[in-house]
Amino acid sequence: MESTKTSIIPGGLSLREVFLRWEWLLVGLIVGVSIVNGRLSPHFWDYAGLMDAMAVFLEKGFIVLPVAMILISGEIDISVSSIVALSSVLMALSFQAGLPMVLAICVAVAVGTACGAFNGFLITRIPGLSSVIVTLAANSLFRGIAYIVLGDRAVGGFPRWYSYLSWGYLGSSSIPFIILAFGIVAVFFGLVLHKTTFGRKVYAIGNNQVAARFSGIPVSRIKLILFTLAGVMSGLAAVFLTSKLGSSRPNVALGYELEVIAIAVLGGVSPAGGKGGIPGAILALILMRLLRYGLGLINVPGQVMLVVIGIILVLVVMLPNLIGSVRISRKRFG
Amino acid sequence: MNGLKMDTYVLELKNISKYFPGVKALEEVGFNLKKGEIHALVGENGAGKSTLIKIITGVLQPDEGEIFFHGEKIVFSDPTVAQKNLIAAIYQNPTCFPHLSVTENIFMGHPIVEPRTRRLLWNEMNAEAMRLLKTLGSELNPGSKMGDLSVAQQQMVEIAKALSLDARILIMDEPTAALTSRETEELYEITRTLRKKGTSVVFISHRFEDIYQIADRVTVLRDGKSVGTWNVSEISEGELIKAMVGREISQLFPKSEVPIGDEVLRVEGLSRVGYFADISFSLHEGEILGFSGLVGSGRSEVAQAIFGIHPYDGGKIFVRGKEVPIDSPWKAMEMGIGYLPEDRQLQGLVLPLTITDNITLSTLDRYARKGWLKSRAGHDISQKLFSLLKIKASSIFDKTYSLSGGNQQKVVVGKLLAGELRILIMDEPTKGVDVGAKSAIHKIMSDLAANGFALIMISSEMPEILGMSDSIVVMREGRITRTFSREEANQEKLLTAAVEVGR
Amino acid sequence: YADEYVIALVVKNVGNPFFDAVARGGQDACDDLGHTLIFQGPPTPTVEGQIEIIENLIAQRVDAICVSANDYDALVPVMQRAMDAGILAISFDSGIHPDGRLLHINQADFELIGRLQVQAIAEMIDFEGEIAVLSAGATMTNQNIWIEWMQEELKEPEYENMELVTIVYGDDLRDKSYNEAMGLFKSYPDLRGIISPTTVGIGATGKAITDAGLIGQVQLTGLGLPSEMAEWIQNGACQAMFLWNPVDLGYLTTYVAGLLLDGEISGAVGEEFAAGRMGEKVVTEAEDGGIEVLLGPPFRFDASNIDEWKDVY
Amino acid sequence: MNDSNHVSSVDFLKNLRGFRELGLVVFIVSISLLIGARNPRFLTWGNLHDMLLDTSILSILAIGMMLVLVTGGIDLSAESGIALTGMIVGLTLIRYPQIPAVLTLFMGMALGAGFGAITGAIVAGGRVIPIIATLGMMYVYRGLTFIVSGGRWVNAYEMPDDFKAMATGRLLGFSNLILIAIVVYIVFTYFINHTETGRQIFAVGSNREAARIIGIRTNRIIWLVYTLSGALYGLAGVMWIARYASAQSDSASGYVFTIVAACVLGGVAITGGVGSISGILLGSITIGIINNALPMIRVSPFWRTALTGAIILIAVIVNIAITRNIERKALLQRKI
Ligand SMILES: Nc1ncnc2c1ncn2[C@@H]1O[C@H](COP(=O)(O)OP(=O)(O)OP(=O)(O)O)[C@@H](O)[C@H]1O
Ligand SMILES: Nc1ncnc2c1ncn2[C@@H]1O[C@H](COP(=O)(O)OP(=O)(O)OP(=O)(O)O)[C@@H](O)[C@H]1O
Ligand SMILES: [Mg+2]
Ligand SMILES: [Mg+2]
Repeated sequence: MESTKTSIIPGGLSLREVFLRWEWLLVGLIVGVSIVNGRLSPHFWDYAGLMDAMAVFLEKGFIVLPVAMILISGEIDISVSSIVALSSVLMALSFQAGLPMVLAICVAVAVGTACGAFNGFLITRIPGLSSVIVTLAANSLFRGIAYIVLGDRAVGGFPRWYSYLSWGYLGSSSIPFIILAFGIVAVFFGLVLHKTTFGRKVYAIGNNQVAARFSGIPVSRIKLILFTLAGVMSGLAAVFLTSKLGSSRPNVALGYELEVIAIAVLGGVSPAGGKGGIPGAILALILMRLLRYGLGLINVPGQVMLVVIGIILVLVVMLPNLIGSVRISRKRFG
Repeated sequence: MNGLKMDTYVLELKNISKYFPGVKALEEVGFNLKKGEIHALVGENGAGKSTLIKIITGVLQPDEGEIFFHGEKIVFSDPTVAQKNLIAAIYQNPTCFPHLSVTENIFMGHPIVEPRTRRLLWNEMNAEAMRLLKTLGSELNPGSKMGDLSVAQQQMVEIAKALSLDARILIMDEPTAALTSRETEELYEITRTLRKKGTSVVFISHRFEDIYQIADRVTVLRDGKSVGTWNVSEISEGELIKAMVGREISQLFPKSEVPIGDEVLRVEGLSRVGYFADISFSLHEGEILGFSGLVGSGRSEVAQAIFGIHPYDGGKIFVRGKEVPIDSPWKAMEMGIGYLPEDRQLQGLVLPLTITDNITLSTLDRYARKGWLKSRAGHDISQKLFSLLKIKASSIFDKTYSLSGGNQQKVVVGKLLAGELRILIMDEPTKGVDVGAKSAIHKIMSDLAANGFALIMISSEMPEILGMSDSIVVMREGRITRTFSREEANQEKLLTAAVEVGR
Repeated sequence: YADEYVIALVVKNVGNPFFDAVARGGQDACDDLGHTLIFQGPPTPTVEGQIEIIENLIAQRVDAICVSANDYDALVPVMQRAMDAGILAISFDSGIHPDGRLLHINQADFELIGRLQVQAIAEMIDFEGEIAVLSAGATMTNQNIWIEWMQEELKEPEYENMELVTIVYGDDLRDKSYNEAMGLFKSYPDLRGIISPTTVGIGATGKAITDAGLIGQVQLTGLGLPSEMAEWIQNGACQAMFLWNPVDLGYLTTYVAGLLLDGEISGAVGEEFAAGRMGEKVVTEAEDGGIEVLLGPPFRFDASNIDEWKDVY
Repeated sequence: MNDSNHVSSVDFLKNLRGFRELGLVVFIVSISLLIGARNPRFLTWGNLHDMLLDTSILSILAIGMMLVLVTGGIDLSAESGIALTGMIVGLTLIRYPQIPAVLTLFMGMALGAGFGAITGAIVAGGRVIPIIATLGMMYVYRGLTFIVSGGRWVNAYEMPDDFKAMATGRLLGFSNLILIAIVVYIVFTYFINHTETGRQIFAVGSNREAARIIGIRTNRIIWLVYTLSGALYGLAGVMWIARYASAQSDSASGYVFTIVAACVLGGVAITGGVGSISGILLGSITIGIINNALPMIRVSPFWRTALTGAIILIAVIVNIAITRNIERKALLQRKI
């Protein structure tokens, strides 16, 4: 059944081919889901509402980008949600302590950077320490620190303009500012991953870390950069999330880590490393949002929504395999 | 010859064709195997040898053609069918379980169990593994983790695995490529014993001494077609080469005499606990320094320490007279040191990437402006090396996993050459490479030396070491035992130094 | 009534019997008033999940959103957006800041509930000994206010022989709450009583007291569901605990929303109105500066009445 | 090989080296002593027993997760599998309280195996990346838990007494739950180390292509590990509701991270091929100690989360340092 692609070498299908095809599939699904949604709910094609709906979980999108890159390099980061929490809390505290909001925002990004660098440092400096366990532990550690510094309090009262980040629109249009911000960051990530030597090295590491090292690629340094980048983006996500919530608490962004990984993988990124790209991840983000939005508009109860999303998630990923096996058998018998 | 009618073959392949996207790997190939014969299969890199044996074992299915087993038609739909029919194979690229022990690697799939409860009998398996390895002249501990072994050692385990199957047909795809002469001799012995027991052996090799030492018949493949089958006694080496390549190749080791220049690399008392100790030598411009020794003698370890893969914990490295601390490959490359790794699949290539991506991998920054890749980055140099090394593929955009073993090796060589580094350490540079390409690589090495490059060549192939080196270092159990100049060295001296001297 | 309105009840999380009972009440009220009810909640109690749901409701242009908030502050911006879109914003059970709501339906006076639990535990342990609090999450609004009032109550002279030794958090996870309770027994060997103002916490503590063989030695009270607490009230692990009727809470919330939509009431402080089967209610000023409607005093469950209630909710 | 003494000492070190979790043992002992110094009750038999009791469910789940991780997959659906089987068994008990308690364990296993088989079929047959397949099924099973229960919980008073007694009862001084875990551990130790199929799981995880080539039916093995993981989370699901005397639709939310942490702490590599029973047992115990001990030493609850993370980090680092030390000693013994 697998006769055509088998070799002793555990290779795979061609990288570019696969993920290009995958992205087209996602585009198709997005169109399909939109059509179905439009049928089911009269509110779906409301342009402004659609834009707002897209903006709702875009702060997760900021984290999807670096996490996709980390997955492509063959590692994993499950501490991002806690980095968001800690950055948010420390930003709020520094604002409360009298720092101007702009500087407080810098604090958030700086805290995120520090957390990411901490992860990266441990993972690259202590051989034998895997990124799963480090970021798993860091997940508790960072959120724990957020609890220590803020306890059961909430801090808010930010200046009015700050809420613009998550709630504001571009001029008088109905395009939320956050979509623009995300767009810029996404383009940057896309270019870095797909158009620079850095990105090329990330793929090499993800496909074969040993060979990458033997080729003189500074594997540790690149991983350190990747984890730090995840920290930076988590800090940025904290800025937007806090703006959305209008206040900060240690328990924000709970459970983001799995969702973010799921979106990246749905976008074609292989958790085993070396495969996938930024466009796919972004398409997956849009697809997920549209699905949830559509189901929400027709008031599918939360518990049923879980089942539906679960099934769709599995089916979407299974789809190309099903198509593939149909094609192979047709080739054989036809 | 052995009481068998000439027309009944143990195995007969008729008109086998196999196509890969864009490649005709095999075209109407016929092949037959008699009971109790050793049948060599030869041909250039990419001729289709490995593909043919994968078809026999059921790893691949032919697109056309039929297979007869003891005169009856059979379909090897998956590897289990071949196994049930007692066909065992050693593949070109080790198909091992890196996380598991040597014993487990040997017995996975056919363990020794208690008949009733089917409980695994570990003691029996360990003892048997130890015995099998001993017959191969290896002292490997059956409890070692497979992933910790060198390629050559893994190759030994693969051979032991095939032997443990007690097969009636044994297929070996370049088993000797990484072995030194001592292990090779043991392998010959075993193969001959098997032949006596009536086992049929298919033996793929690029080394002619293998073929003339043990094979009864030889089949030549060229560009996916079979050229013919001969009794080994009836065909000369020159004729064989001509059948394979289509032309004659005169000089196998074209090392030209070049004046030895300044010292570029000096190693003093280098040691790494548990691996090697007290390694000292120096390397000059225009020199090819050969490293010889048995499998596991630590040559690769030393090379990798110099290249910054593993830290060393004693000794000094001087590059052009200046002591340099090398703790990572990219630092080594900054110092102008390049390394061609022995394990092409694990250390040399990023298999899912294309030939050009691999060739340019270590020099990426050269094809970029401030980190931004130029389009068509490095395609020129890849194309040049592609032609120079005669890599058999449709273009430089083929994925390297689809290449034959020898062609993968050529890509690794190309990658090293693309680096434009002045000190090259080549670990088994011609492993698995066919005669034509081998002489081409030797020519390149010789030219490099003539242009003032300095080369270290680790090789397990005695003629290569003797033919190419200006001087030869022999290692044994992590220490240098002797150093020979080109003139004083000969096979015997090297062998004794590898096993005896230093006690 | 002329118009039919869509009223959305957004709860902390679904799959929680308390909120299912709330939904039942909400449905009753809608039936009474002729409106439509949407019942929604995230699978896990997070604000982010609630924000997404509220955004979806805004897009659908529902007429009223009544939310039991997972965070007092964090829902304010999205609820303001709902109000900007002309949607009636109400909080119930667990409130949100007055900026983000028109009205809060308060199940019971915070002060009363806080003090009541201390009084109950004090009686059980004869006003003497160490007590501890096992709460839900450290950021839960309601629990924190109750605990503040408990501490206030404990300052009264009659409790001078009692000491609140610690507050621990079980995050409304059964295993964690159970472990925390067990940990309390071990780190405070002289512990006499536990107040657990959260349903999962009090249930897990009841089980822990039973398992540790401490029935009678360590007393338990707090806020729990009768169905869940029946076992532990019957076996004596918990002599008494409190709760209001969630069905009534859902009914009142939805009913008030319906009245406001219909224009029957305006929501001015002091306004009195008839709330269907709940009888007369009044709009009052809330502690946090907003306005609220109070459901009524909590109900006390003990061995004498638990059997009647355990199958109800 | 002429010096047999020398060889045996090398062998001894090699054996130690094989026991990669020695560092964890050292860590467990030292942290226990530290905590014991702060609260002497920690080291009493009663508390140690409680700690093992806490660990029993986690350690059973860790076995299933390890088998999946060894094949290079992951079973995120385990946590909602616990809730779903627990809920179904709980609801069944309301209907048929006469079912003997022991039978419920097997019922849980069968149900769980069924769910696991579905997940496994999706991964092996549908060739869906495990992380997505199991995340999808995690949502599905969680959603189904809500749906089958209609949002209600199964409460203590609705459960038969002998069922609840199963969790509290003791035999030979050990809690039944601990004994169940011990039985499971014995069975799986045998399965993993002494049966062909058990070893094939490792082979598939170490190199799937090679496993296929030597004739292992890799898809069947992959399907099997998810099914086994299912059977074990089914068992754990029943133990869970018996222990806490409550079946809730959000039981074990987020618990999968704890299970994975226990495995990875115990030396299981998520890239596949590596894992040992002794390792995950120690990993589970380490997590058990953290969960059990932190409530016992009077640290502020706000410090707990951070301490948990820090302790796990320290544990792995200590483990690595000690293992590396042993390896170095073994290297020094090598004759060069
Ligand atoms: N999986 C594959 N996909 C595409 N092409 C392949 C694949 N495997 C082999 N080929 C092609 O088939 C041809 C024959 O390869 P094969 O490995 O049989 O050569 P070989 O004779 O064993 O060479 P070598 O001596 O180098 O090992 C080569 O051109 C190779 O590129
Ligand atoms: N004394 C020893 N005991 C056990 N293992 C050893 C010893 N010395 C070296 N080894 C192991 O043997 C392996 C072979 O070392 P290395 O690859 O450097 O040898 P080599 O001379 O290049 O031989 P090969 O031809 O096998 O590559 C190393 O992985 C090392 O761990
Ligand atoms: Mg080959
Ligand atoms: Mg070597």
